[in-house]
Amino acid sequence: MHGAGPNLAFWVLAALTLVSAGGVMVSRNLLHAVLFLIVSFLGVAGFFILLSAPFLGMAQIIIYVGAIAVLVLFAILLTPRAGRDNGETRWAAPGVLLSIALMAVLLFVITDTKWTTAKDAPEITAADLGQALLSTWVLPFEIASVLLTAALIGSIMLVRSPEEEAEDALQ
Amino acid sequence: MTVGLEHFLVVGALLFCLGLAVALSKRNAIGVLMGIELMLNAVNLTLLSFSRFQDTPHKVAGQTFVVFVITVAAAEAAVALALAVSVYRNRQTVDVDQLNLLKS
Amino acid sequence: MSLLMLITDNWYDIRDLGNVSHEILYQLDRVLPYSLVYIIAALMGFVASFLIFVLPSQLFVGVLGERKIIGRMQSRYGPNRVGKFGLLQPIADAIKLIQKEALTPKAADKAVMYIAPIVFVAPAVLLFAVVPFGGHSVFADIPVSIVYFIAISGLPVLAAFIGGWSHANKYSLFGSMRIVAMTISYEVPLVLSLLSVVLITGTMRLGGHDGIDGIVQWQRDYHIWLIFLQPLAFLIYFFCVSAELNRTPTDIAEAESEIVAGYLTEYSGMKWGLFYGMDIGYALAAAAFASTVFLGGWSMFGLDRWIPSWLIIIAKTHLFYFIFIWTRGTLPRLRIDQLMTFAWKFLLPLSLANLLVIATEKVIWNKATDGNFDNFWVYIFAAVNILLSVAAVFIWARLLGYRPEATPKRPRLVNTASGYVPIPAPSREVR
Amino acid sequence: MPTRWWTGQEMAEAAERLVPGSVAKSTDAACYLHVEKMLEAMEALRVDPETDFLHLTNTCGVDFWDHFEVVYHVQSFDKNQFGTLKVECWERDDAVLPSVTGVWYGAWMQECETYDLFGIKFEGHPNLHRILLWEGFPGWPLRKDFLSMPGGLQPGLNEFAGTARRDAPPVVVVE
Amino acid sequence: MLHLATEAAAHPTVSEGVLWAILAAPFVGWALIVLYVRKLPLVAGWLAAAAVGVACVLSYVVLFNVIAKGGIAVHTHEWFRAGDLVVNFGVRIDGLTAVMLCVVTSVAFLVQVYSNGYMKGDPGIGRYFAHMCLFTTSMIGLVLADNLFMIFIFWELVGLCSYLLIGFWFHKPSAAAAAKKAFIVTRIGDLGLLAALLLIYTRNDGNFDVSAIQAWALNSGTPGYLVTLFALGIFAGAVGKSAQFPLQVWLPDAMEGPTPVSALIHAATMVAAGVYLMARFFPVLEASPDARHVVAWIGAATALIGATIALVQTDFKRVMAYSTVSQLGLMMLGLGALGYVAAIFHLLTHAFFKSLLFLSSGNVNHATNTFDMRLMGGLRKQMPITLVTCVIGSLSLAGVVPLAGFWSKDEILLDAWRDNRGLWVVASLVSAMTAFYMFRAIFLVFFGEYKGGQPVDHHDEDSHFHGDPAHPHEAPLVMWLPLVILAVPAIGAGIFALNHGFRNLIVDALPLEIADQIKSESSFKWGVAIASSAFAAGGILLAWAIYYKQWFSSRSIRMGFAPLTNLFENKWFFDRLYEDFFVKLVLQRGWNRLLELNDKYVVDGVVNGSARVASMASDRLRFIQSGQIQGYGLGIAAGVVAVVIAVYAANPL
Amino acid sequence: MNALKSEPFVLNIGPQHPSTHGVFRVKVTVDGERIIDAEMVMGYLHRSMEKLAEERTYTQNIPFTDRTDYLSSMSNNLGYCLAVEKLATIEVPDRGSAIRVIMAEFQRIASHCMAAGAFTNDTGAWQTPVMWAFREREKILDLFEMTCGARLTCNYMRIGGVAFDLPKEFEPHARKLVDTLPGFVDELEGLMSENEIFLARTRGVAVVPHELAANASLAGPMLRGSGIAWDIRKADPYCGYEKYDFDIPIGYQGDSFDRFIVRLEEMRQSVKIIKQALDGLPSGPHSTQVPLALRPPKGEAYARVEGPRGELGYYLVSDEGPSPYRFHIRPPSFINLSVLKQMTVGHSVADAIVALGSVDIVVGEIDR
Repeated sequence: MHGAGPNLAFWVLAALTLVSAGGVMVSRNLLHAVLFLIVSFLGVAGFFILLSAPFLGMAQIIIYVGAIAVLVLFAILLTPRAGRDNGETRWAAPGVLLSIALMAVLLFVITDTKWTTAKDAPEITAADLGQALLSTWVLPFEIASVLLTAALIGSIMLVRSPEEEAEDALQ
Repeated sequence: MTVGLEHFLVVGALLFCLGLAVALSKRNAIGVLMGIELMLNAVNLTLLSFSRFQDTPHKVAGQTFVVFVITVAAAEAAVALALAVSVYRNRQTVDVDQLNLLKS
Repeated sequence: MSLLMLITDNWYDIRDLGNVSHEILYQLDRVLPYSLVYIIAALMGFVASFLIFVLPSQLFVGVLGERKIIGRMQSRYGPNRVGKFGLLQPIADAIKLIQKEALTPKAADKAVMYIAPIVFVAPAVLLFAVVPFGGHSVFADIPVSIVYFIAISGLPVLAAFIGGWSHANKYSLFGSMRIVAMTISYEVPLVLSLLSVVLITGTMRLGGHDGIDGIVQWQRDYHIWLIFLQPLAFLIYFFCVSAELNRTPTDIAEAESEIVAGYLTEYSGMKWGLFYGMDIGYALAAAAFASTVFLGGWSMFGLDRWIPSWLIIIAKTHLFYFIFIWTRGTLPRLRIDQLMTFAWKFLLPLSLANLLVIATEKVIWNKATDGNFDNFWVYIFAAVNILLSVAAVFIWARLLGYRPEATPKRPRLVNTASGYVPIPAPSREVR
Repeated sequence: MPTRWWTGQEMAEAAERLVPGSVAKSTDAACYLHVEKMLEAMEALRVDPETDFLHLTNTCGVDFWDHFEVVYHVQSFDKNQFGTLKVECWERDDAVLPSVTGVWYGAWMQECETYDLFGIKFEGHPNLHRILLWEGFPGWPLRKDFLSMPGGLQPGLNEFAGTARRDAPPVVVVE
Repeated sequence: MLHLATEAAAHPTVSEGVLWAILAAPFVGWALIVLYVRKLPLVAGWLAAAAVGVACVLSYVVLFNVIAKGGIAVHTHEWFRAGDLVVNFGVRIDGLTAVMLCVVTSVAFLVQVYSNGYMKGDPGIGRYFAHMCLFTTSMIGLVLADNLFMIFIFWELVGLCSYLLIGFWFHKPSAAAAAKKAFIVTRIGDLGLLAALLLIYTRNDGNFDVSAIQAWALNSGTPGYLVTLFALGIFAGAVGKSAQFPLQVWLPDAMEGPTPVSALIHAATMVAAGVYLMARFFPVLEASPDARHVVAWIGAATALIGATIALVQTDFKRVMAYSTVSQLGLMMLGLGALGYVAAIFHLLTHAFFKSLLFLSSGNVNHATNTFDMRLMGGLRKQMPITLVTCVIGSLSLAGVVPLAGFWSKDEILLDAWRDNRGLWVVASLVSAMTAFYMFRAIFLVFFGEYKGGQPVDHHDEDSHFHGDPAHPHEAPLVMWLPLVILAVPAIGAGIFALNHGFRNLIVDALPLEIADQIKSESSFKWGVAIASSAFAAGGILLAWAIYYKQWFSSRSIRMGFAPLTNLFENKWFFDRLYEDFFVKLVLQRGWNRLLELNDKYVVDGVVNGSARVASMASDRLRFIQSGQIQGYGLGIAAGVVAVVIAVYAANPL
Repeated sequence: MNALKSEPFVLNIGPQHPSTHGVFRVKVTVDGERIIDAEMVMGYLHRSMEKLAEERTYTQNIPFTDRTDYLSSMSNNLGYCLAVEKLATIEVPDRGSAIRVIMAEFQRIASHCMAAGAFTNDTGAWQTPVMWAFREREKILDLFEMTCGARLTCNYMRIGGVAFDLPKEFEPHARKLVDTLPGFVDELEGLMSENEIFLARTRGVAVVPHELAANASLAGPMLRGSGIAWDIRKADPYCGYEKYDFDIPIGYQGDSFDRFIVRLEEMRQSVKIIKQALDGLPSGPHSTQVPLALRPPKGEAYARVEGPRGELGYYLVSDEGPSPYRFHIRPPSFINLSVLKQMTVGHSVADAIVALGSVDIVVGEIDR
């Protein structure tokens, strides 16, 4: 990764991503947490572009920001009386401590390992990706699509209100 | 200082641990879900970093995995949020502290 | 003749602004470090596209032109007081908005309410980065421009949503819910219609020039605009994009006659102004995108050899924007369930069918020409597609219960006051 | 063919034919019904094919100092005829009449208005409330004695809406 | 070196397009019905009939081609390739396939026609025909498939359609429960099939082609235990689908579906799919004597259980259902006794006369609004056509001399005689019982006094019975015409046994070695034939004596054999066993119950203190099992950290 | 919006809402987007005209009638004058009646322009139809100004006739206008009735079946939209309406669209009447002399005209005094509102707006 531009981009993105992920942790208002989450997603998308995967970056924005974040917002709206509280549970302290421990371990592993790295970024276009998905990885691809369908149907069935179920039963 | 694989891995690790902390500590089920999404993102980042920096014959594999992870994340989010909404319908709360029917 | 001498692809050749910027950057590169030039290039592209295209169009087409044209449609003059022909009206508007007090409701989530306009504006600016104004003058010539466009144009919804949510107003909440529900629904056929474009052209780059594949370049190569090759995709794109942009007849999110102003109800002053201005910005971006993808972009059947390409695309964009103005001036608004039905029952099946047809054609094309694509088949496909589109729209509408002949449009006339007059059999269908 | 305007006597005849004993008296202008039998008679007048008064055109109250009259103008589309029914109410302090919303739904808002301005309560009305004035408005403005309010005040001048006693007795007649 | 039949010079010349068209016709019908004409009952019904009719006609084209040319033809294409897994998509046409195709499509066509009358007025009729079309598609696909993978896919599709059709009146709790039961029970068998599939995937280089599997099984290099495992695996699938012991419990309950469904699926086609599958992989069975014996004896058990339960049923349709179970058992018995031809032949004849019988029961129901034989009687005057066809079907099923059932059953008995006398005894007993219970049903339904049927319950919204059960009447033309048509093969299908044409036709589907061996066997033996006829006649006479002449009171016989009748009436307690033992006891209460018993009898008397220890331990366990995900997550994460640290501590880099 | 089913909550449409045509409030309870209850709150504009009128002479009361339904002041004047004339048995000269007819019909066209325009605006057509409708309405108001000096609250009719005779330039202008008006109606019809979106928004929305329409005392286009052929001008002619040839337009099922097209067609019929009235305009006095302090004999009178919104009735009781003893207006838009709940419940919020627009209310008349 050469040049000042990418380096600068990395540090900016890292700061953006991590700070907003921290924001998710500390913000008490659930809505604010979602906004931080979105910024964090955008930062990760920037990382993807930086890692020469622009298509995936765009997909990240479309799916995470355009779909998942909106879904989360919807879910918050649909659960009004549960409050917008994003407070901590009694597991908070051990959870955070454990996260720190895991972080330490991971950082140790990362720095301890001698990574062999290639200098040149592989040139992967969206066409290559599509080719791979539909030839080598076709079975996982199909399974993923089946999974999506199942999730779709499952979610619809889950959120049906009793009246709608009654209506369906009548038909 | 040139940014290399380690830097990306560190960011990924930090993001993962933040996500883990969120997932373990938040009371609101939707908050927990957000933590899980963060963790998934961190994993994606790590996968892509390896794909970008490691010298392997299967260059596309990393990106393919990311595609699958994104797909699964979308499915997971949809189902989880549907669950949260239907739990809310039944119990008027999504507080995971109170969702312990398993407990006798 | 001396004018023709200018056409040399040198820096002073105004047909392509890319020549100028390329020259400037080349000269700068000699004296400045690379990374600085990198940043300067980015800024330059941004400033240029903003100054040449976005801002003037926004002010004089979006604000002034729209009001004037709609005024004329409504048999009145439109703004004509500030400056000659009211030309300074947008500036007066802006000054008024800046001076106005920006009210914040007590119950509002203030931080979110302040952030929302900013979040709304940023993507609008980003969208123009990938619009090609000429063979070489693209600010960011990334290979997945179409996906970029789709991704970025999904962001303002979030801004509208949180903006509407933040000020704890029921009308705003209604607007927010409506805009999100509608955008999610219309994103699907929109992406599918663009997918068929990608399928037939085989590239996700918007621009391209001689030697680089791109959608505009494809249209130049085959001497046809994609609107003729894929009329159905164009129609679907138009409907979906006007739904996403909240333009009449689908402006249910700010439906002023129903929910006052939807998610904008509590915004005032420049915060409202940002939303208003950037609504126009999005519409312009969508128009530019449509011109690029479906109307040949900066190409004009060879005329782009003589006319500056950026003028061509600006003209096309404004022409397309005129359609937005036109619909806004004439059409009533649909209801949200009708819009949802339209998206899921009408546009989605049609866009899937379109995708299927295009895929079939691509296969036929591949087999028939053995990889050496030629124009003949493209024209055949264009003819077939136009016929098929008309037939598909018509048949599908009939299947969904569209019966214009079964709906009387004039009342019955009777000559005596005689109480209830039963409807003569056969009783008409009540939709 | 213009509308046939029924005189009170014709109306009384029809009402008496349909519901014997329902008519109190009749004048040229109108037919007066007994309060107890008014609903029955009205329903009969509405459904009878001869009278067919299915449209309650107008309802209003009139204050005659000692009693109220509630006027019902009814008409028939098919027969093209028009008649007037009246009911008298002699209780000023506690003016109560049965509501005709069960017979003609159209009386819904007009009875509210009559209640609002005259203080005549209509029993059986689904949602009798003050429709033009605010709840708690002191007095019933269209009564002829409206100005002689408690204290001899003209309401709304030195004691305005917000401070008006909500459950004060609505009117005291000074005669 | 093995010679496969495909290498022989002769092979069917019918074009591939015709085969795909057979598969596509009902599928197109399904799509059209689902998409467009769901709300138009008449159009949907005749569209379905037409779609299946097209497939039927084409099937006969294929059959005649195969008869003319003989041999095997395989048309295969690569479907997808994932890594080193290659899955093909193709059709295989040979004698067995052609015969099965004709059976499936003919019966399906007639049933579709019949359904147009039977289902008239049902609100879900569009859905019904769509499901029927889809079912026919999947059955045809199952028959045509040239590899195990495709077979598996269509197998599951068949199961799905069966589920949908049994649960067609899903608002009836019993129908919903029956559908679920059928689905779950057959799934248990399908696990075996899946195991067989995986076995082939790992042991035969992922080659799922039928020919390849047959060759693999016949190859002397293949370990015998693998072949046995494979055979048992596919037999497990067949046990599920063909309702063999011990999974036979779902089939009678499946009678909750509409009667034409029972006729098509649970008599003629789907349940026969198991037999078909075993026949398809007959070489495997041949290669593994152990598996073969298992198949034969399980078939015998099934036949016996089915027949005995059928003796005491009072529900006309359930008599048929248990009869089907028993006949399927007979077919399996035949296969296990190496009676390949006999089993397929019996499948063919059984398909015709059993669907005939089911449709007759539908007619009876149409007239009386019930299936309960105790409420019927004397219908012979009102329903002559149904009576005649029903008697023909019963005679055929009972194996009376010139009719089709005689010839096919006789071949099975012959094979059983050759293989194992025990099997022969069971089979003969079953055939006698068959004759008895069928004629018991006939006499109860059509003779004696009419007992009024089931009064129509007008408050029941599900009921759409039109006529008056007090005055039964003959069914309309669309409903009796299929019966008459079906009666023809039920009488005359035995003609195939008279020469070797049929035998050669379906034996040609096998690899050459086995084919030659089977062809050389004789198919008729006077002694066995006379014995079986005698058994049948005995059964019929007994039924005549008890239920027509009433020389003996059925009640006294019932009393006399009280333990047996009790056993039979409770279906050998299989349902009770599964419900109470497996589901309630083992799955729901088993573990707790075990602990409790343990506590009560072992621990309690010995050491009281250990009980306290246990309760304290359970308190601790309860703390861990708090039901909170985050607690679990914490545990998992802590475990990960611990493992990583441990690994690093153990081998530092 | 079924997916968004949430707790019901109350939404105020009005009193400061763009679509309530005045200060008027509908409290709707919505479940998601579906309305489950609607309650009307009115009275923000109440001026107690009925009480005030008891203190003023009969002639002094005419300006009040302008201000009830300010969009159709001519019709209101006419109704009131007819009532007084009936009470006091005053004859009106033929010319006066003809002028009254011309004015009332022009007023009807102007009012329907407003109604149709505002209704289309409620369906979301962004101002254009309103502006088009206003263009023609302005021309009619010009005629009024020419005749009596006022545009909106005309105060033109008098007891016994009209205030002034028509000016000379009135007739050519009126004829010119009458010739262009049908074309304008066609234009509006082409813009709206032929528009699929408009049809989709209004067809089947806010249906009032004819039984309900009759039972709920509806009048005017609301009644005719439900298929009931009832028009006071035909049923009980006044001012010589029996001399003119015109038709009653009636709708089919009583939905918003039916009411809209009935109004459009009524504009055409009004043009027809005006043409005939202009052609046969008699000469002679325009008014009967009536004493300023009119004291009608003791008694009561109910007179009614077909106003633009329906049957506009005046009920007067006289005690031989100089001012009416009881002065009651039968306000058509007030009574037409009584079915608003039936029209809106079960529909979405957007449909409620359409329903409200199709009633064509004037709040000045509702509150009086």
